[in-house]
Amino acid sequence: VEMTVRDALNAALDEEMAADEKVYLLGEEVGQYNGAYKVSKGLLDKFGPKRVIDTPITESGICGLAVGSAFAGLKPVCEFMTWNFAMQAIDQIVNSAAKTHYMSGGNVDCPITFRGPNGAAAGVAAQHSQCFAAWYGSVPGLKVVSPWNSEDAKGLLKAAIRDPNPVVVLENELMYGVSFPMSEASLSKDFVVEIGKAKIEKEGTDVTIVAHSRSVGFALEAAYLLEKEGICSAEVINLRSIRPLDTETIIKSVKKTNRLVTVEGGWPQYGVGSEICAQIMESEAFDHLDAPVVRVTGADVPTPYAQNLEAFAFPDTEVIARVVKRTLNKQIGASN
Amino acid sequence: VEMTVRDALNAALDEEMAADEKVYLLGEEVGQYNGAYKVSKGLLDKFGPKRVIDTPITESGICGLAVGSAFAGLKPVCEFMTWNFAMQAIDQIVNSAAKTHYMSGGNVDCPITFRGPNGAAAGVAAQHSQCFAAWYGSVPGLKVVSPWNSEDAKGLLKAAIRDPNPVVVLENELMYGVSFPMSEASLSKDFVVEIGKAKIEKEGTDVTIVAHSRSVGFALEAAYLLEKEGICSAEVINLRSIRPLDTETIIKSVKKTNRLVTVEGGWPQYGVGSEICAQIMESEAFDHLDAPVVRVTGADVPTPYAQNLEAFAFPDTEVIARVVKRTLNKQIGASN
Amino acid sequence: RIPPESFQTFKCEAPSLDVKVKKEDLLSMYKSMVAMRRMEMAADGLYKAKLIRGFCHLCTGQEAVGVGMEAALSEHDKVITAYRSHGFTYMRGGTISSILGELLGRKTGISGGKGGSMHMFTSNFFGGNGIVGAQVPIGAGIAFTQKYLGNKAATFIFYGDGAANQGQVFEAFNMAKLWNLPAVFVCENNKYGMGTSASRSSANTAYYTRGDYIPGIKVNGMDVLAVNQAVSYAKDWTVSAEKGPLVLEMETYRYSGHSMSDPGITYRSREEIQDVRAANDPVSGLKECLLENKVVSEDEIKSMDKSARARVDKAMEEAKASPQPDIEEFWTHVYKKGYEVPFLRGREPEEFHRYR
Amino acid sequence: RIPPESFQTFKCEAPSLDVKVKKEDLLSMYKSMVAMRRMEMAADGLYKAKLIRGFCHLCTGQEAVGVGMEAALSEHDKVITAYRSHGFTYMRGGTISSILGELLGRKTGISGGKGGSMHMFTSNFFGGNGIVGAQVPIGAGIAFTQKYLGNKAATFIFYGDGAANQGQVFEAFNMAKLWNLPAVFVCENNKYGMGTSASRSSANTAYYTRGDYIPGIKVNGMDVLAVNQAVSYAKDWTVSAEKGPLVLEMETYRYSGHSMSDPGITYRSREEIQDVRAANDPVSGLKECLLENKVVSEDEIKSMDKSARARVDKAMEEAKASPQPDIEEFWTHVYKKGYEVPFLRGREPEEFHRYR
Ligand SMILES: Cc1ncc(C[n+]2csc(CCOP(=O)(O)OP(=O)(O)O)c2C)c(N)n1
Ligand SMILES: Cc1ncc(C[n+]2csc(CCOP(=O)(O)OP(=O)(O)O)c2C)c(N)n1
Ligand SMILES: [Mg+2]
Ligand SMILES: [Mg+2]
Repeated sequence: VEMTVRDALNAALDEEMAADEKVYLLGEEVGQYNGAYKVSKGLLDKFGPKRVIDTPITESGICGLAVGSAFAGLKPVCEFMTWNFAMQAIDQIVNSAAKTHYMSGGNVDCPITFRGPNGAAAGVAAQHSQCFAAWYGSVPGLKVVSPWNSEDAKGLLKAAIRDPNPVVVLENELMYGVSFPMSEASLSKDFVVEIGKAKIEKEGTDVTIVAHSRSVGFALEAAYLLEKEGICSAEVINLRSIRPLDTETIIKSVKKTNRLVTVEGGWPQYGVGSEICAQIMESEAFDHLDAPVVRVTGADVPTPYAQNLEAFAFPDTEVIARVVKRTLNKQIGASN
Repeated sequence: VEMTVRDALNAALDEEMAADEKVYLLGEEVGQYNGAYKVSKGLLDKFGPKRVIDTPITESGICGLAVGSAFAGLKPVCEFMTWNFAMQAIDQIVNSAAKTHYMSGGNVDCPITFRGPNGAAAGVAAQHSQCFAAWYGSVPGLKVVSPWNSEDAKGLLKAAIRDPNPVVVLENELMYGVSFPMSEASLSKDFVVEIGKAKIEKEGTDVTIVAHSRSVGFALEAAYLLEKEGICSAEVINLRSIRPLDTETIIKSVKKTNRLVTVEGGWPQYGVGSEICAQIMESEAFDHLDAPVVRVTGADVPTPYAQNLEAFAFPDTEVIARVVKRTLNKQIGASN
Repeated sequence: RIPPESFQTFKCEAPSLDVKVKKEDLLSMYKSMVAMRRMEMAADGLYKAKLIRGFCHLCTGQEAVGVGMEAALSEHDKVITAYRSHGFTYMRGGTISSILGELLGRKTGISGGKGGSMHMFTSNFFGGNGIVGAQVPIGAGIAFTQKYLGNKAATFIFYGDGAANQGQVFEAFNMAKLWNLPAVFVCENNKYGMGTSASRSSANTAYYTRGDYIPGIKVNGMDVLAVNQAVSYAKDWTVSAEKGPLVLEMETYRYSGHSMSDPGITYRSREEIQDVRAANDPVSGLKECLLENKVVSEDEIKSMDKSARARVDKAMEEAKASPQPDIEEFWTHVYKKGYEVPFLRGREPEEFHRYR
Repeated sequence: RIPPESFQTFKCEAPSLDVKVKKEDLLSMYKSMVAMRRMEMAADGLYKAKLIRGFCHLCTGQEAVGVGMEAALSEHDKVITAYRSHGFTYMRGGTISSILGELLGRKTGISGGKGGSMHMFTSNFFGGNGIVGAQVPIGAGIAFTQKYLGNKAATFIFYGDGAANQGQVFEAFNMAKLWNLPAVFVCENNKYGMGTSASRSSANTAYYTRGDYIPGIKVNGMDVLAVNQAVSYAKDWTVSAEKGPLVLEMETYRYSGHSMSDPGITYRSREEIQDVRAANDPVSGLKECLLENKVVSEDEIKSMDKSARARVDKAMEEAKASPQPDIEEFWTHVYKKGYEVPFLRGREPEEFHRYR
């Protein structure tokens, strides 16, 4: 069967709410409106207003309330209409949710899931296009996942809800409507994707491309293109988790391919690619590199609205293919 | 002459307020109380309550108000009692201050300075110890500086106030009381330190240590120690700016020393060191590396209170020396 | 004379019900309202033709607010609002073609095509802000600046019924009162924040009373004259009388969906919308008032309507004729010209821009 | 019977002035208050001896609030506050030695030495939160949980006069009212937020009225019986009567500086502090009440005082005798045991901890 990412997320919520009375969903427009992006469609009808809660537009208050309910024993799923708006609530996510278990010497738990679309959508300009993977990924106490396809979406969201730690789920609006095949296993209500494990989406021998979220699709396209053109066989890794980062899988791949390109939609500096570079540098994979790691990222500008400008703001298949080709021609120590 | 970092910051504020009527200071306790850490001592008496404004404890409101006043033509210096509390206002810093000039096609300016102590103090536990260098450093539209000594503090804060862009000044509470010599030039009211230029604090030939803020002091101590022990001659670079990052200076140094260690007090993942690694990897310096770049960072945990635990949370001279020694023994391609 | 129901007050006197407006001002208001509506209809069409991307929030039904306000302000007064900004941009000096150009993402757009629907600015209008509630303390800061500089100018800070619950609003109230800022907080209560009705989002829907220590007035926001009267009153209050902040609640209605992607009829009935349109439409209301009072004839109305349509059509053609922004503009305005960082990186190391 | 000035109300009736307390409860309150004060004095001494690091916020002068509250609550009720948390922790079941141990950063500290002064928790006390205002929506969430689970329990959410302006407080008010949560918002008005007096931070210092649509009561927070009465009333209101949220303002006073680094006399006079101590001290107040009403004799008082001192001294010795936390604790509780990430990194690549 095929399923859209939206339906996969919906199924995850549905199944986990059915399985555990303590799980509830709150957020702006999640109930009567069925979700700003319809992710929670039908859940209000099914679970009622006690468990699917429309909130006022007060991110910090909602988030604080959700965190408090987690401290007190519930398992909230706190939806942000987009992660941009969660900047108003980031103190609650970081200072309250992520740190309290530690500060209390383990006396207070915080089993909460924060979710919503992250990164750029189409034509929504600078205030609605930011990727928060690296920010949340830097915070001990949080786990951070970033699904790409429908299986990821369902399995990671379910894992997040079941995890007794605060988990940040970074979805992508542009993926909600995209359909992907679902394996038999993934249709089960017992299906979860382990947080912290990357997935090799395509095997290859000449270069490794690591990506998360929507960029995985571009990376795969680029890989198939390069293969078709007879240029190389690229291995594509879907990170799935931003924290913990599955460096092991990347290292193993790099040892085989000897080349690495990272891809993400966020800003370049202090980003996901930067961390991967640093970890590779510090690992045994480093000695296996035949070319320096190269980062493909969002451009270092606030997102412009106009379509022709916006096109330069985010990586696509063509950019990835170009960079991979260049990487194949590089050789460490060679001067070029 | 010697001057504490606190007095240097105070002088910067004093001079810039005297020079430009549009510059004003606002924040919690900045006036009557003379600043929670006494950085603004005497300024209320000198400039009066119109220009030194005690605010309620409402970070997001204060910050939004300051940003609005910058849009409308003033040059606010917005003090956060610590940068931890600015998480409540980060949306205003990023979405309003950093992005509006771009979104408006240049129609709206935002000449504002955000400042306050960043990173860990002593014994203040997890909610009061976070370093925000990498987060703000990732945001296009912002400039981010991180002074270490008194000259840095004075020169960078003055440069920040004069810059017509939003600038984030990350000070360090533990440095406020530390005295440093001030050059003749730095005592002048015309003294500024250019944003975006790192400073070589100590020349060396065998390894480069790059650090910012308080870590610069540890890096220097380690360098002198290693020199005294006859182990190596380390070059120490004080980053001064987090955004833009002065990669040029680092590259030049690495080309000379062929080894690089980065030092910071923030969490390791997606941090300042990660970005430096990535940029070195992508630069021509890469081919000059005789050992992989190693990051020394804060530990990947929320900061514990107890002294013996806290001691493991942040880098010090000993850790830096240990890592530098190890780096000196590493050789790319050698298996160890 | 406007009806007594035009105002309800909280801790202050009501504005006078005796309205004195010159004929030319009335005509100008009518023209603005018609043009504004036409402009939004043009935007609606362009969006449906897929020429506008992303979000697009129309102000049809709410025209009396922007028009009545502007008629009471001078160019020195300041205004700020959220993302439902086309009408305000127009009233504050933005040309229709620059607004439609922005929506189309063109070079001649008022923000050079870089902001889009939500981010438009003029010299006395501070946008066009996308984060619900964030514009409120920003507006207080603009008011603060007027006081600091000794300008005799009021700042009008708009926010929605949904936004009215945001903590920042209360933080701004507090500072505005403590520091006696010339700030007028205007809650544009159009009954819904996206799909959430006011009573589902707000424990107190009498928004004009929510300033606690700040007096407030509820205004019939469908009547351009009532709006005009209230805004004049507020300006006097805060500028001439230096009485500090004031809250205005403009009771109004949004005809369209929240944004173009919202059909706008899942959380309210079609009848509800029809009823407002039939009984309370601000454009028809003013039209009838003009006709009843014999200020203008049916023919004059028709000719004003026609010329508004023609203006918008012409502006639309102009906007469409504009090219997309130059690619170099991708790199401008990240920092202020002359004060940039040395270079910025694009999507990969070999895509970059050097400023110096 | 307590004086009528004990309460001022906003949109609700006052609690009864007839106080019925059992002798043993009175004695227990007195003992708690004396112990609490002693404990804070011990903390003061330990800080000055440089055995406590960082921040340390004492509650001397404010003892009646915590003690009067606890006497009206059951173990099912929940409490949350900010960083001025030692007294509440004690009332909510934390032992004095575990509190002092935490301040000293010891293994037997109530948070294992990992939280320090600001971060202490018990099974029905949710801290001990360092970010001004953040605990208020968290408290609303705790109340939400009681309602969700059908528990007959009230949640008392404490915040200061300075914190009362934080936007989050109003966001929490709104949700608590909309959803009729069993939440009691308690503003502990000790007249200052750090060096800022209430009237310099708050446009409305009648904190009990700032809930707008939430009724409120101002309480003489220096009188443990008034506090007790008001808290009982509030509990009934929100739990038994299911009337939703309530705001209480406890008028009280902080004797010490804001934290140990604040001498506390630059923004207020020594006389001001002395006057409160002399006329209004909550401990002396209860003592006099006990003596006047002949509940106890001077000797009994002395013996209670002495035994409180002895208890605190003993607890202090216990705390001091505790070792520092084991170094392995550095790595525990970042994530819940059994659900950690595979490993965490220390300060350099070779310092790390593997969980599996
Ligand atoms: C902080 C934040 N949260 C959520 C959103 C998404 N959002 C955009 S508009 C809106 C509804 C606002 O309603 P209201 O304030 O009544 O204004 P109206 O749209 O009716 O003019 C929401 C939830 C946002 N832009 N910013
Ligand atoms: C968000 C935030 N801003 C600032 C601070 C620093 N700070 C700690 S306590 C305090 C004063 C709070 O005063 P009040 O709410 O009256 O409580 P009190 O200390 O009097 O108990 C301030 C400004 C903080 N911890 N958190
Ligand atoms: Mg609305
Ligand atoms: Mg106080």
